[in-house]
Amino acid sequence: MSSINKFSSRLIATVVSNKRVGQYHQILLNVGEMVNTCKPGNFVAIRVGGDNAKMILRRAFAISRVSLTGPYGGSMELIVAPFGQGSKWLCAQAEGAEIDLIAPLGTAFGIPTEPVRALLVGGGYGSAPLFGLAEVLKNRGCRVDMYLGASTGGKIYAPMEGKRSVNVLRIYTEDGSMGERGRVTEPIPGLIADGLVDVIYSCGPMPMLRAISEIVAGSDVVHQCAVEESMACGVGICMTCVLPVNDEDGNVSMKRSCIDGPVMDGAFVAWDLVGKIPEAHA
Amino acid sequence: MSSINKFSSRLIATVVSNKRVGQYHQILLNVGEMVNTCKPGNFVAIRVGGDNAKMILRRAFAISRVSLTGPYGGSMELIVAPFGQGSKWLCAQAEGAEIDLIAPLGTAFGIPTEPVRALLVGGGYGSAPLFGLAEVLKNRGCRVDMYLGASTGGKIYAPMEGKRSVNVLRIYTEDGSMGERGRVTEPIPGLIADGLVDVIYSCGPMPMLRAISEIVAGSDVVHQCAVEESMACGVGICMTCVLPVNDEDGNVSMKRSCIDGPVMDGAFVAWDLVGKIPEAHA
Amino acid sequence: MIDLSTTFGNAWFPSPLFTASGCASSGKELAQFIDLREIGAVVTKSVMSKARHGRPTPRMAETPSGMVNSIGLQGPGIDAFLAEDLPWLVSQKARVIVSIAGETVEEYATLARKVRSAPGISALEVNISCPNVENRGMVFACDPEASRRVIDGVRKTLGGELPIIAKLSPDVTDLVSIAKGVVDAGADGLALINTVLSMVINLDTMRPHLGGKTGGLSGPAIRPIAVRAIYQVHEAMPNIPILGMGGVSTGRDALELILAGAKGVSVGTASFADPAAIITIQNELKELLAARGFTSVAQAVGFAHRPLEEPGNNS
Amino acid sequence: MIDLSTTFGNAWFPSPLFTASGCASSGKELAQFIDLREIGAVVTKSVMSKARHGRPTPRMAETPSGMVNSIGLQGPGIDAFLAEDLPWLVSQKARVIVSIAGETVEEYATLARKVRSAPGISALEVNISCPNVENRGMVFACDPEASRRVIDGVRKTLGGELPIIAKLSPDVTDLVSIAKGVVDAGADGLALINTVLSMVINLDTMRPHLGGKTGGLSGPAIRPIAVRAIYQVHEAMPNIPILGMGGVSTGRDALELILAGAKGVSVGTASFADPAAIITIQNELKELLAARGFTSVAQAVGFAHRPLEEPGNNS
Ligand SMILES: Cc1cc2nc3c(=O)[nH]c(=O)nc-3n(C[C@H](O)[C@H](O)[C@H](O)COP(=O)(O)OP(=O)(O)OC[C@H]3O[C@@H](n4cnc5c(N)ncnc54)[C@H](O)[C@@H]3O)c2cc1C
Ligand SMILES: Cc1cc2nc3c(=O)[nH]c(=O)nc-3n(C[C@H](O)[C@H](O)[C@H](O)COP(=O)(O)OP(=O)(O)OC[C@H]3O[C@@H](n4cnc5c(N)ncnc54)[C@H](O)[C@@H]3O)c2cc1C
Ligand SMILES: Cc1cc2nc3c(=O)[nH]c(=O)nc-3n(C[C@H](O)[C@H](O)[C@H](O)COP(=O)(O)O)c2cc1C
Ligand SMILES: Cc1cc2nc3c(=O)[nH]c(=O)nc-3n(C[C@H](O)[C@H](O)[C@H](O)COP(=O)(O)O)c2cc1C
Ligand code: FES
Ligand code: FES
Repeated sequence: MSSINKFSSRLIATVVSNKRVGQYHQILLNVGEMVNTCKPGNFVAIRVGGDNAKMILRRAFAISRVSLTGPYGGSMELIVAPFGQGSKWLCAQAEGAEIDLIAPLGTAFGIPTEPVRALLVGGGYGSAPLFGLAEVLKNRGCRVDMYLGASTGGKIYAPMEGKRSVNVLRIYTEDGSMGERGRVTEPIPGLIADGLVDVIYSCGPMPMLRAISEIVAGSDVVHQCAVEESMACGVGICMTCVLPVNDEDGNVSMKRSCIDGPVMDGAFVAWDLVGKIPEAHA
Repeated sequence: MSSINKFSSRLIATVVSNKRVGQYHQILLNVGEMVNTCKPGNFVAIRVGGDNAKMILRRAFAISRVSLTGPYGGSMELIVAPFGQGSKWLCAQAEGAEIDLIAPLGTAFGIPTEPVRALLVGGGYGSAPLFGLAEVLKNRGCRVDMYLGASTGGKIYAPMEGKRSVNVLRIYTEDGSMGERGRVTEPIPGLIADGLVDVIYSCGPMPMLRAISEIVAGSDVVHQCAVEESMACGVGICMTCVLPVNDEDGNVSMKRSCIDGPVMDGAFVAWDLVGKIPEAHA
Repeated sequence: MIDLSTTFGNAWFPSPLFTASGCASSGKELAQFIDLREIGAVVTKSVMSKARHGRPTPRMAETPSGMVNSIGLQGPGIDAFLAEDLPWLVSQKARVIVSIAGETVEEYATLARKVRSAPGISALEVNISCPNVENRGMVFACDPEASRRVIDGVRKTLGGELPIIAKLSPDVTDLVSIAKGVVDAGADGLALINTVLSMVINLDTMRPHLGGKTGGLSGPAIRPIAVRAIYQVHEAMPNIPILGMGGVSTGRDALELILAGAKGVSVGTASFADPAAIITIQNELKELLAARGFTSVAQAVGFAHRPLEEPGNNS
Repeated sequence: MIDLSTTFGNAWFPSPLFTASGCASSGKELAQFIDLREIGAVVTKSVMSKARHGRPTPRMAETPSGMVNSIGLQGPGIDAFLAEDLPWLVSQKARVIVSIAGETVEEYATLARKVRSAPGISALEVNISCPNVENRGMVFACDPEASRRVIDGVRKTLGGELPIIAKLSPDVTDLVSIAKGVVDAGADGLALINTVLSMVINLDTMRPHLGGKTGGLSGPAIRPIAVRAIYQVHEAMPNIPILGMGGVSTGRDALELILAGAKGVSVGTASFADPAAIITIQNELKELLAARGFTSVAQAVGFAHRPLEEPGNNS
């Protein structure tokens, strides 16, 4: 644990570009050397609202991709949904604006040492970190399938360039406005039954992560999910972002999703206890 | 009193230009029709810090000048010293920025019906509303002398175009870096003794206003001063901006400088009681 | 259509949005910006028996998302108020809640007697966040016994007609017991919360910034304290109407206080930033209620106290 | 050079800037961002005798210039703390103030006994803003008698060595009398202020947002309340060292608390926005003190209480 944020630092980054993509903003930040320490699954904590803001807490965003080279040196991409006052402020920042960020934070997706068959499941903007992950997996010789889901097509984030690293990309929307109608979790039991997947990597709303955990339970499939809990500090000092997690002995403890996560082993999360308190300690 | 802010309204104005002039910013705002109701001495209350600001109160600025015509229609000029967080924010607003303002507010300088010999005394950015006033007085056939003072030359605001409406312009700085060395109030007793002035209009720091009041006391010279007290609302509803003022019977009462001012008759202000409470009411 | 009307005791108001005492002077100044008939009521600046100069300046300091004020109840005194300010408000057809403040139990009763015979008043707000000169300057609202005696005196003097709304201070250990005490003594409703005792030190003079040294914190900064106070008191006495206030500057804020248990909402500091804020808030509230399927304000009052049905997939 | 050093009882610290309990976990996580030896002390998260899960999520809500939290003292329990967290801090050469919290007077004493024999602790902070299970869950710090008994028990168990800093809640009618009580009972210093009891209602669920319903307000929003509390208590007991806290996020804020009477300043919520905030604040404080002609922090402590000489031209 004490090595978790070893490489994190605070940086004033400039906005290289900010484009609307569907219902999201694709924001590219110039972060220089920092990209060398960013891994798929890590997140960034951003100060919002400017110097005189009444917002006092940073906002967390998954690092979608980093790129070492480019016209501006190392850059980091974020996919941001304009949701409340902080994310709307971020989405309104124009090219050249300065952004106060801390990164890379938290755990990263575990990368298998051998080529495996990986299924990447993303919900909404949860697809953001999956494209960077897909690239890494592909370079390791993995087979990479990606299933993305959302309520509607405007909430699917699937950039053209990202598709290069993916063998199969399937899209599901609940209203059928893009790809197939239905939930992204529906085809997974079949894949597992057919033995077509070794590891599932997921990122998206908590109910989706929970559903996948329940689907893989009992199978040999490993499930690495990136959870999303409300965070005050993002660096492990406030204890607001906790999730109930089982340890090897079956005891539940409240783990911080910012430093024991956001990537966690789905099999250990006590999904039924999220938002509740486990039985009192002995 | 109930007619004081009859013409005031709230408006989102755009910044036409923002130039540094010495230690101040000359900010031109596009306010349209509003200029028709603005008089020299009125002020404007501006919301600062943007949508997410932790600052909740407006800031008051004297309306320096208004112009009916121009490339953008009616415009209002402010002279702003970057002092604390609110005024610094305003000074940082670029052309095209939107400014939430309420104007015109408060009392205006009384304009004599006959041509008089007027002396306009400004301290620091206090000269701002005096140039607009000079124009009006000049059009009424008054003789207009203007004396401006500040600690140092960078704090003198005296634009070229403004000088046109003035017969004599003299500048005093305490460090002698511009104009004559000394205080702007020093020559006034001589002018009064020589019978060269009927009305003094003043705007600047409270000690300057007080000094002028003491100088004119006992003479026939009328002294209209624009006071500056810390204001929470600017429209008469909070009672924070009060000054002790004598009434005809010599009773002191606490008057609101936002609606019974900012322009007041210097002879009635109980200068020695400013910042204190008068004796309790009977 | 949303029914915005609300009641405090036998007083009816077409909207739950009121001005806050001390943040609208006596109404005239605000009338340059809004039509007073459109809002629920004007709550006047607390008036005392004699004219008062108030505290020395500076009287305010801005703080993060808030401000601290120390006005010291400057005002014309009850006689001038009843002779000039009240008739003007009545002539404008504004609904009026008169706020009174005193330094002794007797002064409150005297004020009540004078107000009693004045026409056009909907309710009386009794501001008991004032120093009690008979008890070492301890604020009435911080002393259960003194609070109770003030309200008892006012109730007895007033008779049964005019609703009494007792305005409480949050600066107490046990707000619910103070609230219960004043209700027992005859208050028909409660106003929550007055400002929070605070101080700002000026880093230039290195001394307390305000002329009165301490002052009261208001504005969005204190809203979470107000919500808690309203929730606690509504939980303890669900049938006592609460006039909520503290940091309301949007329709969302007003709704938050209503869900916590407020039947009416006063807008104070927000009017300093925008004298027409109360109208904007009223319009926003209407939309927010409609979006949540409410057809009246009354349905939303105290809604946050209802148990939440567990969603099926979360059991 | 500015002498930043300060003392609480017999404990010496090279800087007046401390972490705030619960806002630095046990120090390790913060050490990724700052050198713990550079600050005055690490005040640890309040530890109880047993391990605790704390309150259900959500545990926080952001509010204007503040946040409301309801963590519920999640932690490993005193034995694990002394076995793992404390030795690590000591190995880092950090100065450590251990914060303890209990549900009974007895639990506090038990904690004190365990801490007593642990090496490397500079002082004990006793967080009495906890519900007293023996008295209907009333918070110790809101009950003068219970506060006094907790400190008395801790003092007796601890012997005379380790300085005790009693951490008080602002949610009381008479802070000074509670402060006097705990000083009488043996506290060497006071920590002011803990968070202010608050609530946020979620407008989607229309229910209290936090899992624990109510929570504590912290951050810049409460700074004026903290300044007032520190000023009042320093005025009443100028010789009792105060560890001030509440909304400090810049050197100016720290100076404000020091002028009001704080000998040390804890940085809490500001560390969430920037884990290195405490270092920035420390550097800014140094410059602000120098600019005002102070050569030590000690000279500035309580400066706001000195009468202001009337300037000659204002008489
Ligand atoms: C590890 C992690 C990764 C994330 N990655 C992304 C991403 O790639 N793209 C993206 O658009 N969003 C992402 N989010 C969610 C994002 O942090 C929230 O949308 C954002 O905090 C909302 O802030 P706001 O000011 O717009 O909303 P407000 O409602 O004003 O926020 C108020 C407070 O609640 C918190 N909050 C509100 N919604 C959420 C949420 N969904 N999750 C966590 N905290 C929340 C905020 O952080 C803030 O403290 C991520 C969150 C986490 C924890
Ligand atoms: C009628 C009137 C006319 C004014 N005209 C001008 C002008 O033409 N040009 C100009 O540069 N300034 C003018 N001022 C002063 C200007 O309002 C302040 O400089 C400004 O409010 C400072 O705000 P801030 O946020 O920068 O400072 P901060 O110190 O952050 O302000 C904190 C609070 O104190 C108040 N405050 C601080 N300084 C002053 C001050 N000097 N006077 C009144 N309130 C103050 C602010 O309004 C705010 O509420 C005028 C003030 C008044 C009352
Ligand atoms: C400048 C000012 C003056 C006030 N005067 C009074 C008063 O005379 N009587 C009273 O009961 N409350 C008074 N208050 C308190 C407000 O009515 C209200 O309770 C408090 O400000 C919280 O609401 P807000 O955050 O919307 O301002 C005053 C508040 C302010 C800011
Ligand atoms: C998330 C969080 C957890 C806290 N936990 C504790 C605690 O365990 N013990 C304690 O005495 N105070 C605790 N506090 C209170 C702080 O130590 C401090 O008194 C308060 O937050 C005010 O300071 P601030 O505004 O700088 O945060 C906590 C505060 C926060 C925000
Ligand atoms: S967000 Fe603070 S501990 Fe995780
Ligand atoms: S500033 Fe509010 S009354 Fe003058």
